Amino acid sequence: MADMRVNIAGVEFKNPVITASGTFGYGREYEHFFPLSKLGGISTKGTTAEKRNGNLAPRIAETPSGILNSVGLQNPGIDKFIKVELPNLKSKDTVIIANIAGFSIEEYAKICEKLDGTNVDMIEINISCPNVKHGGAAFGTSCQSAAEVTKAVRASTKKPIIIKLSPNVTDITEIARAVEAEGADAVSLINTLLGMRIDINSRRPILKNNVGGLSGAAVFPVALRMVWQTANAVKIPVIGMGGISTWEDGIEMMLAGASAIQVGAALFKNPFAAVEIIDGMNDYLDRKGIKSVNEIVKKVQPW
Amino acid sequence: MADMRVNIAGVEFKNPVITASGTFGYGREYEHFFPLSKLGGISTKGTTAEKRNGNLAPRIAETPSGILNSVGLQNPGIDKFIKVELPNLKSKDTVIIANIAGFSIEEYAKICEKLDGTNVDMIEINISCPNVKHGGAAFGTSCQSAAEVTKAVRASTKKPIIIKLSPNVTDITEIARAVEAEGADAVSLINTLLGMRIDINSRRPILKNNVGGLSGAAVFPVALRMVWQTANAVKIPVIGMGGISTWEDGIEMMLAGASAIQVGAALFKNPFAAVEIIDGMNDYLDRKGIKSVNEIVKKVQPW
Amino acid sequence: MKYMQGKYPIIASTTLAREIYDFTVCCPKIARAAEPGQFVTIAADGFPLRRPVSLCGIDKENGTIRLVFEVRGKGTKEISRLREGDMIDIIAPLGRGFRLKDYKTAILVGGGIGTPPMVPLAKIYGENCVAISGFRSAANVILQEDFKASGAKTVLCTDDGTMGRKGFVTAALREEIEIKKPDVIFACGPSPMIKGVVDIANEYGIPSQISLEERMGCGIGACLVCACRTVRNGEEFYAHVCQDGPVFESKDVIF
Amino acid sequence: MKYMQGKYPIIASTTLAREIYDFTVCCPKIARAAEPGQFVTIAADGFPLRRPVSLCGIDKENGTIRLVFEVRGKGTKEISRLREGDMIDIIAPLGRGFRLKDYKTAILVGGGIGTPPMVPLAKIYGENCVAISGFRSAANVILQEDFKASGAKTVLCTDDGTMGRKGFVTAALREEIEIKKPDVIFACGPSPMIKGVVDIANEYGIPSQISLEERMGCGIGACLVCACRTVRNGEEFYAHVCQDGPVFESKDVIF
Ligand SMILES: Cc1cc2nc3c(=O)[nH]c(=O)nc-3n(C[C@H](O)[C@H](O)[C@H](O)COP(=O)(O)OP(=O)(O)OC[C@H]3O[C@@H](n4cnc5c(N)ncnc54)[C@H](O)[C@@H]3O)c2cc1C
Ligand SMILES: Cc1cc2nc3c(=O)[nH]c(=O)nc-3n(C[C@H](O)[C@H](O)[C@H](O)COP(=O)(O)OP(=O)(O)OC[C@H]3O[C@@H](n4cnc5c(N)ncnc54)[C@H](O)[C@@H]3O)c2cc1C
Ligand SMILES: Cc1cc2nc3c(=O)[nH]c(=O)nc-3n(C[C@H](O)[C@H](O)[C@H](O)COP(=O)(O)O)c2cc1C
Ligand SMILES: Cc1cc2nc3c(=O)[nH]c(=O)nc-3n(C[C@H](O)[C@H](O)[C@H](O)COP(=O)(O)O)c2cc1C
Ligand code: FES
Ligand code: FES
Repeated sequence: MADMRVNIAGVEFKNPVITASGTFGYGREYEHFFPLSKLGGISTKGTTAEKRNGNLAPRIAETPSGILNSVGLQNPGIDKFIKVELPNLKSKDTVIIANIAGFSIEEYAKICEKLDGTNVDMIEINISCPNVKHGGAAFGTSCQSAAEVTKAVRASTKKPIIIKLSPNVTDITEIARAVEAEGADAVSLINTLLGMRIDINSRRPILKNNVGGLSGAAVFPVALRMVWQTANAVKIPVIGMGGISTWEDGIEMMLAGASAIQVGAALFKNPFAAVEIIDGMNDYLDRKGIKSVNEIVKKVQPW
Repeated sequence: MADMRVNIAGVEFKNPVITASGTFGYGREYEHFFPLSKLGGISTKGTTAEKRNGNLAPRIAETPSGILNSVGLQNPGIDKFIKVELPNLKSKDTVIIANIAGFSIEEYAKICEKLDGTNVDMIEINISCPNVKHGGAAFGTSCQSAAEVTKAVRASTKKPIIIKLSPNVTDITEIARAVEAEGADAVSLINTLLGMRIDINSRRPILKNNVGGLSGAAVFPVALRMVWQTANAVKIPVIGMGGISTWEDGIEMMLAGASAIQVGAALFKNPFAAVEIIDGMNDYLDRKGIKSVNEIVKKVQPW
Repeated sequence: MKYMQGKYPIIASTTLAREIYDFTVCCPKIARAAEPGQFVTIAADGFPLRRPVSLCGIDKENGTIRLVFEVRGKGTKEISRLREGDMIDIIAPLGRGFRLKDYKTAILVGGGIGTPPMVPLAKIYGENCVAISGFRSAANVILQEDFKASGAKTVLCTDDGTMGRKGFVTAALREEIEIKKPDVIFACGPSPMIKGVVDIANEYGIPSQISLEERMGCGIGACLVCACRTVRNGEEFYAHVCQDGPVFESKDVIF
Repeated sequence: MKYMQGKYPIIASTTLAREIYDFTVCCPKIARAAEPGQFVTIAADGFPLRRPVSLCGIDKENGTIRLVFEVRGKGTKEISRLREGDMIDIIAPLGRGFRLKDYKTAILVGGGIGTPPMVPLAKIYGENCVAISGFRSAANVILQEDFKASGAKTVLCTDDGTMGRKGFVTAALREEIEIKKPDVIFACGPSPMIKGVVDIANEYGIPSQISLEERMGCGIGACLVCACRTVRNGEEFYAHVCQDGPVFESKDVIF
């Protein structure tokens, strides 16, 4: 049994595997499959200041080894999250990361202020949601706006802050450096790649939102590259995600430079994906005689 | 039998299916499977001013529904192309597109000048190769440098010019508009998405170049979205590619706004992919009672 | 247990019509927990998303469930390759089924591949229900023997009149209501049919429940992709087909 | 015909050792055109790239070829699921094989899963060759009966001495050369072995040909991914394993 604990910005995780925001709700559904205490952490469904219904369905389309989603941040609003969901989640013996999104810098700051008074462990700031018209991704695609959001949330809470980056940019390391400079405690990446599918009979996009975010195994090589680049560009920890489906993927992602990983779309096919990844990574470390999972972080040797 | 002919910048193709640069060499190898005259066109292996050996192997890695390559523009140089390969290709009764790449704006211009005196049908300017250190992708990731290359090649040849765009950018429509403004006759997209894979036993990147370009079915939804956005942003024709593997993909791509399509990585698994796509698209048009393939271009109806 | 994931043996497999498959799966725990109107999601080799399929039969005694599905695209094609003796990877039972409350008599309306979820209802209501099914043509007709065996009055319609009566289920529904007004109407099928059924039910003031389809991710209510516009507490609310449905009271649904 | 793609029946299938499979495929046209040292690429369901596998047998009379491969990763695992009677999707024959020129006597050196391409050579050279094979351990030994049946002097080495002589093939090679210097040495196996064999061949001034491996895309010379550093006309040139190889004259290869 290898030591699977990792520490991100002062928060200890019992293992490096976190379920990704938006794929795991507020934890209530997957609990029917396994105790949530098995997980390193849970990043909750992206929550906004007010409750939102999100986009019209269909909100999902299948692609080769991937999926497109266009949920559009359906959520009950931050107050209900704090009152109803957080107390339940906090009883589950796993790290709780509140994933939040805003439509203005003020909204981001306001939500963080509200969370500051709670016992949530960390806040993940989504500046990369491709599925809402205003805000969302817009903040994540320029250094300036990414830095501004970071500055505002930094000022409004003492909780450790993770900025979640968009892959739909020319140079993700620039954005990572910009948010690091404004006091982000960690970055997480990647959010989804903007994509599309069309029904060739109806000639309509399959998603009612026309476009959606691509995730799942298909994006893994892009995510891995971005995590490697980012881990080499910033000093703060990098949380890697995007297409992780097997324990081998988890090892690859940590070798590339991720201090912890998130698992999302893979859960849809295999609800046990995250727990199987924890077990598989642990077995790998044992087989290789590696004592702590921290020893593999960023240990890829480039040619 | 539907009318499959398309016309791009004054050049008539017998059908809209072109084999993608770098996956089809100079046409000699696939000829053992089928006559090249079946194809709408051939985009030849990226050719530079001088001959190049390219990167060290391994130059390919498999990913879920995709592949990474890091060939790095191995080619015999433009003079040999013009002397040996072009005469052979021009005897094959299909449109020949010379795909070229340079390491300076002068090199791009010089190659185009040389091609101007030949009977090549079109020139595809690759400003998006992610596999060479200097130049290549760098030109394709800023509007300014993309525009400069376009301006230079436009001045050096009367041949129709296709600018091949990189998907590794925040906003591909900006780049497309910039090259349109400088006189590009068409744009083609997407080139490969930068990605990476790591061998978890050796802890080494699988590619000797560390990173490589992702293509194949995995990228199709991203390519489709970018083609749709670009077709809505420029007036010049858009040639769509990226992950097209079946005739259904071909139809989707044309509905999204492509006036012609290219097929690359799919050939590796199925050498007949391009010809099967031609047949399948033709059957679809017949079944739907559509007389000409041009009638479906950009006919997606967004919600 | 609410729902579970596992690989279970297919103990019988037949085809009911061209490209319509009928699997009997042995999974006692699931069968015990399952209710009419609920569904399963089936993993298809090589595809990232599971395919939702309704329960066409729940045999609690023998510990089996029955799945009847049509090959529509690549995923169902892959699933159709499974044979007797193979294991099928499912998550079940999922969603909220039909709410029988104290409805004594019912009319069941199934259209095309929407017919399967009506079978368990027919088994429960027996003579106290009328099972109306509609299909495009004789070649597409399925499950009529099952309805008859349950004791239900069985009415078959085909669009082209090649079997049963010619015409849509809505005409038959109107007739059956005129003969005897039921306590409730349960329906599943293509959207235009559902809409037609609900309009008639409303006209006659009969409560109706409908089983809806939507593209799914997780199938359990976590990913929120399977939204369905409903009214809850007087406000518009996007419910989720996999968790709040697939069966909804039609009065709650915004069409 | 240079090479072709098709689905051909597997008419016999066995396992030679743990996770080492042996398929006989009926494809008369391919068998007719094939030469020792050439290879095929096999499509694996669900994987975008074909897997290259050497010809372990070419039976022009019966129109069959033989493929012996080890399960290394997910693609070969998928291919190993094929059974007698199934169709296998291959492109063949590919690459340049061994150049026998007028070499009268040969030593064949095969290491591990590099042994299969030596079998057709042994069949040609018969008593005029020595077939040296090396494996990690007794459990990994394959194809020794085939070498014996061809009439070749058959030398078996295992790293741990659990079968045949203990030690690497290089020691055995040196001994066999000392006994009788061959006209040529043919080798296939892991890189360190190949390097060792070539060094010895050079030492004794014996021409040697080696079969190399590289990750492949198209398999036919079009995509240029399978580069191998060679010298051509005195200049460094990146040749391609799938087209210029897999067999190279070792003097042309830059190690
Ligand atoms: C609650 C529920 C119960 C169902 N019960 C049955 C049943 O008993 N028998 C039956 O034959 N069919 C049933 N369906 C429809 C069935 O799920 C689809 O026909 C099937 O998912 C299509 O998959 P495919 O691989 O054939 O098509 P593809 O086009 O390859 O599917 C691509 C994606 O779209 C989804 N999709 C496509 N059509 C539908 C649809 N109509 N509803 C939901 N998702 C869809 C697929 O699940 C997949 O994720 C049900 C659907 C739902 C939501
Ligand atoms: C010319 C040639 C002849 C060969 N002959 C044989 C043979 O007769 N018997 C046999 O068992 N093996 C042979 N190999 C090796 C065999 O191709 C690999 O073991 C196999 O491709 C691994 O695939 P996988 O799905 O098991 O592994 P994965 O790791 O899933 O493969 C991932 C990708 O890497 C490629 N790859 C991985 N290892 C190798 C390798 N060593 N060489 C080339 N590509 C690789 C795969 O083809 C695939 O594209 C030969 C290779 C070459 C190039
Ligand atoms: C259905 C769905 C909903 C998502 N919602 C959110 C969200 O609310 N906030 C967020 O930051 N990311 C969201 N994401 C992105 C994921 O958290 C993750 O970044 C992405 O899916 C890549 O990981 P994966 O390939 O493992 O799914 C969502 C993804 C999916 C598939
Ligand atoms: C092995 C390989 C080599 C390539 N070489 C070139 C090249 O020389 N020039 C170029 O413009 N694109 C090159 N490409 C990119 C393709 O032309 C195409 O843009 C990309 O692969 C996406 O299409 P696909 O998914 O159909 O392969 C190459 C792609 C591959 C796989
Ligand atoms: S499919 Fe995930 S919430 Fe319904
Ligand atoms: S694999 Fe394509 S050139 Fe060798």
